[in-house]
Amino acid sequence: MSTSHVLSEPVIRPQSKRFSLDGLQKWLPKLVLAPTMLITIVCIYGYMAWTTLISFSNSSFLPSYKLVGFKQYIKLLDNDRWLVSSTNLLIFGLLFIAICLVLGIFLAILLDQQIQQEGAIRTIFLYPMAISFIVTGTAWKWILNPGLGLEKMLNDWGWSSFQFDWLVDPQMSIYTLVIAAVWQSSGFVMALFLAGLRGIDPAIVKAAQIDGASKPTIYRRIVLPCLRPVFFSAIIVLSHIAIKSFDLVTALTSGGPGYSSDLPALFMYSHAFTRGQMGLGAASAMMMLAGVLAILVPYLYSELRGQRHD
Amino acid sequence: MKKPLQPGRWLIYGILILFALIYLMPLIVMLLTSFKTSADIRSGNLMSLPTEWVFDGWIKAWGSACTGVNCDGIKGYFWNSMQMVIPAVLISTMMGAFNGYVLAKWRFRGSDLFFSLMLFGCFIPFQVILLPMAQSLGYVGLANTTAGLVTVHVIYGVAFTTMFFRNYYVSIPDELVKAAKLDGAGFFTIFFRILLPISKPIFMVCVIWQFTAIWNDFLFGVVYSAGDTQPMTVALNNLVNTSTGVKEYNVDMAAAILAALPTLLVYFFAGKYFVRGLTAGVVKG
Amino acid sequence: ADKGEVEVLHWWTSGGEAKSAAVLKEMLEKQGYGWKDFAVAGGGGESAMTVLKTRAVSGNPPAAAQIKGHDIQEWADLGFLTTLDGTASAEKWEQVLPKVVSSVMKYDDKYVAVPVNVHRVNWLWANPAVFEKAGAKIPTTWDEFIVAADKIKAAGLIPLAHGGQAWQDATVFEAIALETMGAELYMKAFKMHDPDALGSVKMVETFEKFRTLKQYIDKDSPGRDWNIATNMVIEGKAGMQIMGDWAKGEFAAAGKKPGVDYICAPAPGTAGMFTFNIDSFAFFNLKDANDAAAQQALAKTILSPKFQEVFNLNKGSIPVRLDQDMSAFDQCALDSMATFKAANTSGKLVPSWSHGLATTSQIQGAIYDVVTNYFNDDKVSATETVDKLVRAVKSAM
Amino acid sequence: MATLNIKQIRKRYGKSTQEILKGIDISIDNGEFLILVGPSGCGKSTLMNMIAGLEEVSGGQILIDNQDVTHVAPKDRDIAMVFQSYALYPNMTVRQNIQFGLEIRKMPAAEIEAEVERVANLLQIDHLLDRKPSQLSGGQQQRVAMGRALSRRPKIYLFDEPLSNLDAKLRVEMRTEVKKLHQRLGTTIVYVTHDQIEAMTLADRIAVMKDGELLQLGTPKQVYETPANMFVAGFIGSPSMNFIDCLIKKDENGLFTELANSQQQITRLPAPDYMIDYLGKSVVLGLRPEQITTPQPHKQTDKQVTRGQFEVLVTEPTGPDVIVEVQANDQEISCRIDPEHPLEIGQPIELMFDCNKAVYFDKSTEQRICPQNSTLPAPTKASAA
Amino acid sequence: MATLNIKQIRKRYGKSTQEILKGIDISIDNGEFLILVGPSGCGKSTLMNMIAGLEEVSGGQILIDNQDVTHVAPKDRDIAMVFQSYALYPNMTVRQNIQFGLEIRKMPAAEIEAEVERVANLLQIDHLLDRKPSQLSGGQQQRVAMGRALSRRPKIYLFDEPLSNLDAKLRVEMRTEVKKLHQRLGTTIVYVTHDQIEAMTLADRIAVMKDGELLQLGTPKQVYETPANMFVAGFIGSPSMNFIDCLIKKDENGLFTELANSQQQITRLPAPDYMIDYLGKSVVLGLRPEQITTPQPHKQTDKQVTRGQFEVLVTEPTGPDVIVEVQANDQEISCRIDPEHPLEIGQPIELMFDCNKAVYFDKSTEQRICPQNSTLPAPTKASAA
Ligand SMILES: Nc1ncnc2c1ncn2[C@@H]1O[C@H](COP(=O)(O)OP(=O)(O)OP(=O)(O)O)[C@@H](O)[C@H]1O
Ligand SMILES: Nc1ncnc2c1ncn2[C@@H]1O[C@H](COP(=O)(O)OP(=O)(O)OP(=O)(O)O)[C@@H](O)[C@H]1O
Ligand SMILES: [Mg+2]
Ligand SMILES: [Mg+2]
Repeated sequence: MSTSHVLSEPVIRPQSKRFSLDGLQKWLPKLVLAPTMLITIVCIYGYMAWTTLISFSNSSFLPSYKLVGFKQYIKLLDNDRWLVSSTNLLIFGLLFIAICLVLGIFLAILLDQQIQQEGAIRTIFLYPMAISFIVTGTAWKWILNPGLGLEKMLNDWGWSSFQFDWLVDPQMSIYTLVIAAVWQSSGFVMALFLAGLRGIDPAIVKAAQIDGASKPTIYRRIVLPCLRPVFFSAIIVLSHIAIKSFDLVTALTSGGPGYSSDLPALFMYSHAFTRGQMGLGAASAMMMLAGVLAILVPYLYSELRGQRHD
Repeated sequence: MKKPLQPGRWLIYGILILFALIYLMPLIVMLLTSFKTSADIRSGNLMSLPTEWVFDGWIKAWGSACTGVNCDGIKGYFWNSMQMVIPAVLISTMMGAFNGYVLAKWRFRGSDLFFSLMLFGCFIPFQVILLPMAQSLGYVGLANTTAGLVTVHVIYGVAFTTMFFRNYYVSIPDELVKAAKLDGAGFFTIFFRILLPISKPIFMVCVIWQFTAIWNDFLFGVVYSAGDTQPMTVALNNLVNTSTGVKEYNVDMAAAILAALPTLLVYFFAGKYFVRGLTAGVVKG
Repeated sequence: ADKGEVEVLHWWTSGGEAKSAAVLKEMLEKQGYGWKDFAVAGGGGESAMTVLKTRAVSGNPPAAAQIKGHDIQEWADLGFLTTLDGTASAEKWEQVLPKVVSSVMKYDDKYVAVPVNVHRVNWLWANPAVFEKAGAKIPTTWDEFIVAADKIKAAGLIPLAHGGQAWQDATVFEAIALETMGAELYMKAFKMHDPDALGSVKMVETFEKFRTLKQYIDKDSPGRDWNIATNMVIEGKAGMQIMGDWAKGEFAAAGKKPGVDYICAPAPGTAGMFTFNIDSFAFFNLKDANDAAAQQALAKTILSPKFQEVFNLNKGSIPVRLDQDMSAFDQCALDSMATFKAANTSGKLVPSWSHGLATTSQIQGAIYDVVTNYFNDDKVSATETVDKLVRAVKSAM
Repeated sequence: MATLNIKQIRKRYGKSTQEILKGIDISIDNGEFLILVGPSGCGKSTLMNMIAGLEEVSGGQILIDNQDVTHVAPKDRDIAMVFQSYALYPNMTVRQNIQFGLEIRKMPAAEIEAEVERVANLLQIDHLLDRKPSQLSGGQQQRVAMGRALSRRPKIYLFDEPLSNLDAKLRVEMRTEVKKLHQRLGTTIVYVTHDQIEAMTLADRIAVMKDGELLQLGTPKQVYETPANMFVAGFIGSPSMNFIDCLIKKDENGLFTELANSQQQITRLPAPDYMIDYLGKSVVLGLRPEQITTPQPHKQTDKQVTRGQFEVLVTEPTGPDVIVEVQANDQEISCRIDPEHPLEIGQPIELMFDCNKAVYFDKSTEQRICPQNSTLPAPTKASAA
Repeated sequence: MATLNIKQIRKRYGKSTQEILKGIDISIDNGEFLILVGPSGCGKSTLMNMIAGLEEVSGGQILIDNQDVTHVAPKDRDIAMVFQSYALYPNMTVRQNIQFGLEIRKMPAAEIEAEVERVANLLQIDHLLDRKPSQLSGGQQQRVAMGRALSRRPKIYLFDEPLSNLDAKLRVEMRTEVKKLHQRLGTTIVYVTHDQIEAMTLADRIAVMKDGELLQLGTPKQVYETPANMFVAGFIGSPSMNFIDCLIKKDENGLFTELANSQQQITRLPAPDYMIDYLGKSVVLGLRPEQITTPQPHKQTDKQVTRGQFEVLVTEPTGPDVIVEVQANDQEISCRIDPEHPLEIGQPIELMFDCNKAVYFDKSTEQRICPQNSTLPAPTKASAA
């Protein structure tokens, strides 16, 4: 081995240069995060502040800055449709997130069993995401419509007692949204979990097998708990989808029958933009955010704390 | 020696196929409809086969359907969408990857707080930011340009991509980063040489998410794009969402499937990166 | 084109409409102006309005945008609109446009918008074959309507094709309201928002009649698009539909002939009355002088008889020009034109609130909510609903 | 407690053509303690994994209690295993890691608690029970891995280098615990280790593997004293056995070989009579370092003991002893010297060779040359490689 | 090559109040080979990580070449490290793993290739260069981890139990390679090991840690022969030193202590004169197993050597020796016996005690009792704990 090797000589860097390099290295992570920080501060929190301002104004057709205190909020709470849409969100959100998670995990686990044609099946599960609801909404409307779709088809095939008229039943219409939303999003949850499953160290699974755990137990007790960060991602994504469900409602029920399947996003949009009640729309957006805050913050807190201990 | 196929495997395949069929149902309806004539659609059952298979819907959707005064179908919008989607997906994914990397492996005081703030921020309804964003874009001169649209997609996509990557990276052992640090690798080298190569699955998840979200986005597309750079979805919407006038469902369905093709391709090709167990056997314990 | 360019925001995107727009473009280009198309379809222009607002806020509004009814006043009020008075006087719009129409187009007595067409909303579309089968005749009054509907129902068919969407509910409700309340009270309630009129007995009656309709509608109607409903009439599954004259396009597309395969009649009890819906373009302040010139040219072209003819033939509506040559139009359109002119003088020409011609979008939306909720929720009574209506309108003002 | 029969087990990873295990045959009695040794990468862990059912078998059979379990799921084999890589459950605390297997087997909660306490005490990790694996040191993690296995009472224990990351003192303690456990429960144990002392003190039998083949299977004494071939001889024992090329000669006192020092002075080493067949031939003499020491007067009378002067090349003090390399027959030979003894590099030292346990190997086959009528059992398998 | 000064280094993980390192002071000379030993979990890896800059320092300073590097980024410290947990890059082949650090430091491609070849050869992993880490056995992975460090020429090498998963033979070879490397390059090395022989043969100095404190820092000989306290004495050396409670007595021949066997027959062990202060007091006598053997005639004349009969409790053959436990002063005492010697459990055996290297400890402080004018340097730090 040649001792004249470049590396064998201790590299003594000039103090000043070394210092500045160090400084840069130390700041790099923050530097990299800086654009996102800026974006977050301006384009999210800045606009959020703006929206807050608007929610206290009497803005109607376009923003105005004449403040009116809590008037818009009072109006909002007095609004039947808002009450309906916020309860709907609760029902829809819970069901949608729960079903998507269960189905997503279930399918991911099945797909993880060294399935032939995995690629094709995975694409089938995922494809609903790809197709814009602008159009699929029509297809779903047909399928769910008792006079056109599933009910008629099964009736035609001889199962005459089959009845499925949720779409036109104001009591049930919200659940059709759940069906369509699950259809659209569960594939992504599946993909998210599949990616997570693929990162699990097989040795751990082996250890559990040796411990005598059956496949379901291994998944329940070992693998899924290891996927905590994935759950975290999935829950955030799903609740985000739930809260912002707009295309879906517009396409499938437009909030109907009546406004029985209205959701806050639709409420907010139609008031802020279509109906020229920007103040009210802003107020509803703030209420939505407050709701999210109440649910999300404890979750975020526990999740981020929990991970620090791992 | 291959083990015999057990009944359990049959069950698994059975369930998978059943679900695949359920998932496929709307697509089947759409496909069948796209091959029907208008008259056929008006009269027939939605699950019934077309009395006569016609490709008019497809041809029209692709090349001659009107989406405004231009009656060239949706083909011209593909390129518009591509121009927007590709940079937006790449930039937001890369930013997300970097952010996730910092938030998972280079934590500093307040980084967790920032992450929470960012996540919370993405729950802001996009509708409320339309106007202030428009104003800001106008201010910086990006209003109604593709660059502006890309910017908007990046801004509102980056929270998610960051989350995906961060949550993926927290479960990758810190020892890898430590080893690379000692090997003399700096911030970027560690990222590009060590972490990125083992991020394929999450990268794909991210791309799937972003590509789909941006490709299918209508709201930002319609609001922030200029007239002749409108993305696909605006065209599709124009094709489909007429409130007055005659609806041609076969064209609509064909257009929708055509519009989804790039995304489907992404899914299919993304798929092979869902490889198994990349970190296995890296770190003892 | 160095002569200036207009960017036009509109939601004429499908079939015939798009072709009409193309004609407009062509006519403009022939004059040497450029046309930058900006089509945004959806929900009666909801998306287009959103786009328009953001464009305006970001400081580059289009040259012209398809804006309807009351919104024109709002935009003008905010100072976004430019005046077309020059063109108007040159083209003598005052003479050719009916007053009801031109008043909608003016802000502060200045033209800021140009009308394209006039839709009649209170039409009843009927399939004569169904009526024949059921032994019914085309109703002209509410009572006749009930009789006919009962007969069709007895014949095992759907009497009224309807799509359960808020605006369709409102369209039907509006027709009943006009029938029940008469033009004067209608105007008081829906244009002036007189609480007495809104809370009147007639209003209660309107709601009650509205509910009786439900029994003539099939249970699958919620969410149905209007044209699917129209198709039910075309195919003879249903007997009638109450819908604006744009429904004619569906009949035409199915190759049906007016008077033979289908019948257009005024909605029951509204003969001689005319609920109008006007499509129009408003014109925005532009910085570039060339573009502003192009803008004026566009305004002129829209009101040109040639475009009026082409466009309205496609759209099913009637031209706004009183001096229009109607020879190319079908019977329904001729009827419509005649009624329009007559109603204009008899005071039975009323703006359609359900299509945003009578009132602000806030109030329109508030009424939508009340109407559609009532129609879908059998538990609320008509009186309760009327109370709610009064409150909702008040809170939206 | 169970018997374990491994029959012609073969293994090939994935699509590669290379065989990792080339037909291993081992049968282990009820309650036997088998130690697997072999160079790194020879296939020990692979074999363990296959016994446990964690790797597909490419050929051969595995029988537990005479039942073919080749295709039985790991969970149904009733085996506990300590993984070389620990494979702790990262999401669980130490306590949960240990009790997981017990919960699965539906042990009552109170018993589980007691058992966890007991095991944690034994492994000296009781203060760590509520930590996550990532918060433990390497040796602590290894002990948790050990605890996970020890808390169970399976038919067979598999230990894959379970003590490699423990300090010497703890390792001795743990070794004793394993021995006690084995004595108390009599469970069949297969144990991989690289630690000579562990192998020698724990094993009922030792299996020596190399490149996927089994070279020798015998008691520690057999393997140590009568290795089947040069590989085993060199592999077992640390420092390694000295292999000295020499010629078998004969004089009136019988057979002998010669060692030349750097000055070409000759020391004669007596050779056993059964080497007569190799008279005049070159063989390899195997002498362990502890058989080459400073002269010990009480052994002087032994006929099998001789002395000679050799030049010191290297000295390596290990604490209790000094390993000294000297030059003999132009080779380096290690010997074990009392640290008290004065040593100087380059200087001669007087050495005593105890040939009682010297072994001889055929130079071409590398097999040990056995006494014709030896009472020692022949090695189970003689590799011709 | 560099000096390394560790000054009052403290470490606390996260928000926990428990100090893992409690003020460690070590200074290492240019080119010195320091071995860190200590019980599992005592903080060795933590200290290594802090030297490398991979863990935040909670208190104290680290100086390399007299430059404060406490807050310098790891990559600027020019250190190579072998991780206890390997930490191989999973996406890279073995070759890429090894050359990564060289590429980063912009070594020319040809040199890299040569270097990888060299290291791979040395570590006997040349046939594995194109495999991914997950396709390697435990020992092979460890060698790759080793290769990653050895391919570089840093100022300081840190090795954290680098050979723990290798077989004995390979370990000896690797040990030699490390020694050669050190001799050739003279790089400063800090090395953690649990292997006694490794510690004794490689180290210039050994640092013995316990619970985050440094108990003794000295040459292998110092640590082995004059341990600072009972902990060090018991920790270094395997089997462990025997600690025998006994009284210091005196007769005409000088000081002595007594060992009683199970029949209460007394054996006298001579004690050194400096123990006079403890006359009549109870002390702990430390005798290593290799100092208790079967009688060796050539030592009989030594005054410090005595003999006695003791009952055999347990025998443990380790190959070269048998470790025998006998009962003395109601304690179990290990001694190292020639495997030839006939042994029977329960029967007495005659033992020879060589008290030349016996050490004595104060019973309450557990510190070694030093000769007043000892020439041996005092231990760097005497823990009062
Ligand atoms: N991330 C952590 N959080 C809390 N405690 C930790 C963490 N890492 C290590 N420890 C604790 O710090 C102590 C020292 O750990 P360290 O890894 O330095 O031990 P070690 O001396 O290397 O032991 P071993 O020989 O077992 O590897 C241990 O008791 C361990 O439990
Ligand atoms: N997944 C794999 N794919 C291909 N080869 C593999 C794989 N796993 C192990 N091997 C190879 O199989 C051989 C045996 O590996 P094994 O882990 O059984 O060795 P080992 O005897 O346990 O070694 P060590 O003492 O180093 O742990 C090794 O040469 C290794 O490189
Ligand atoms: Mg192994
Ligand atoms: Mg350690």
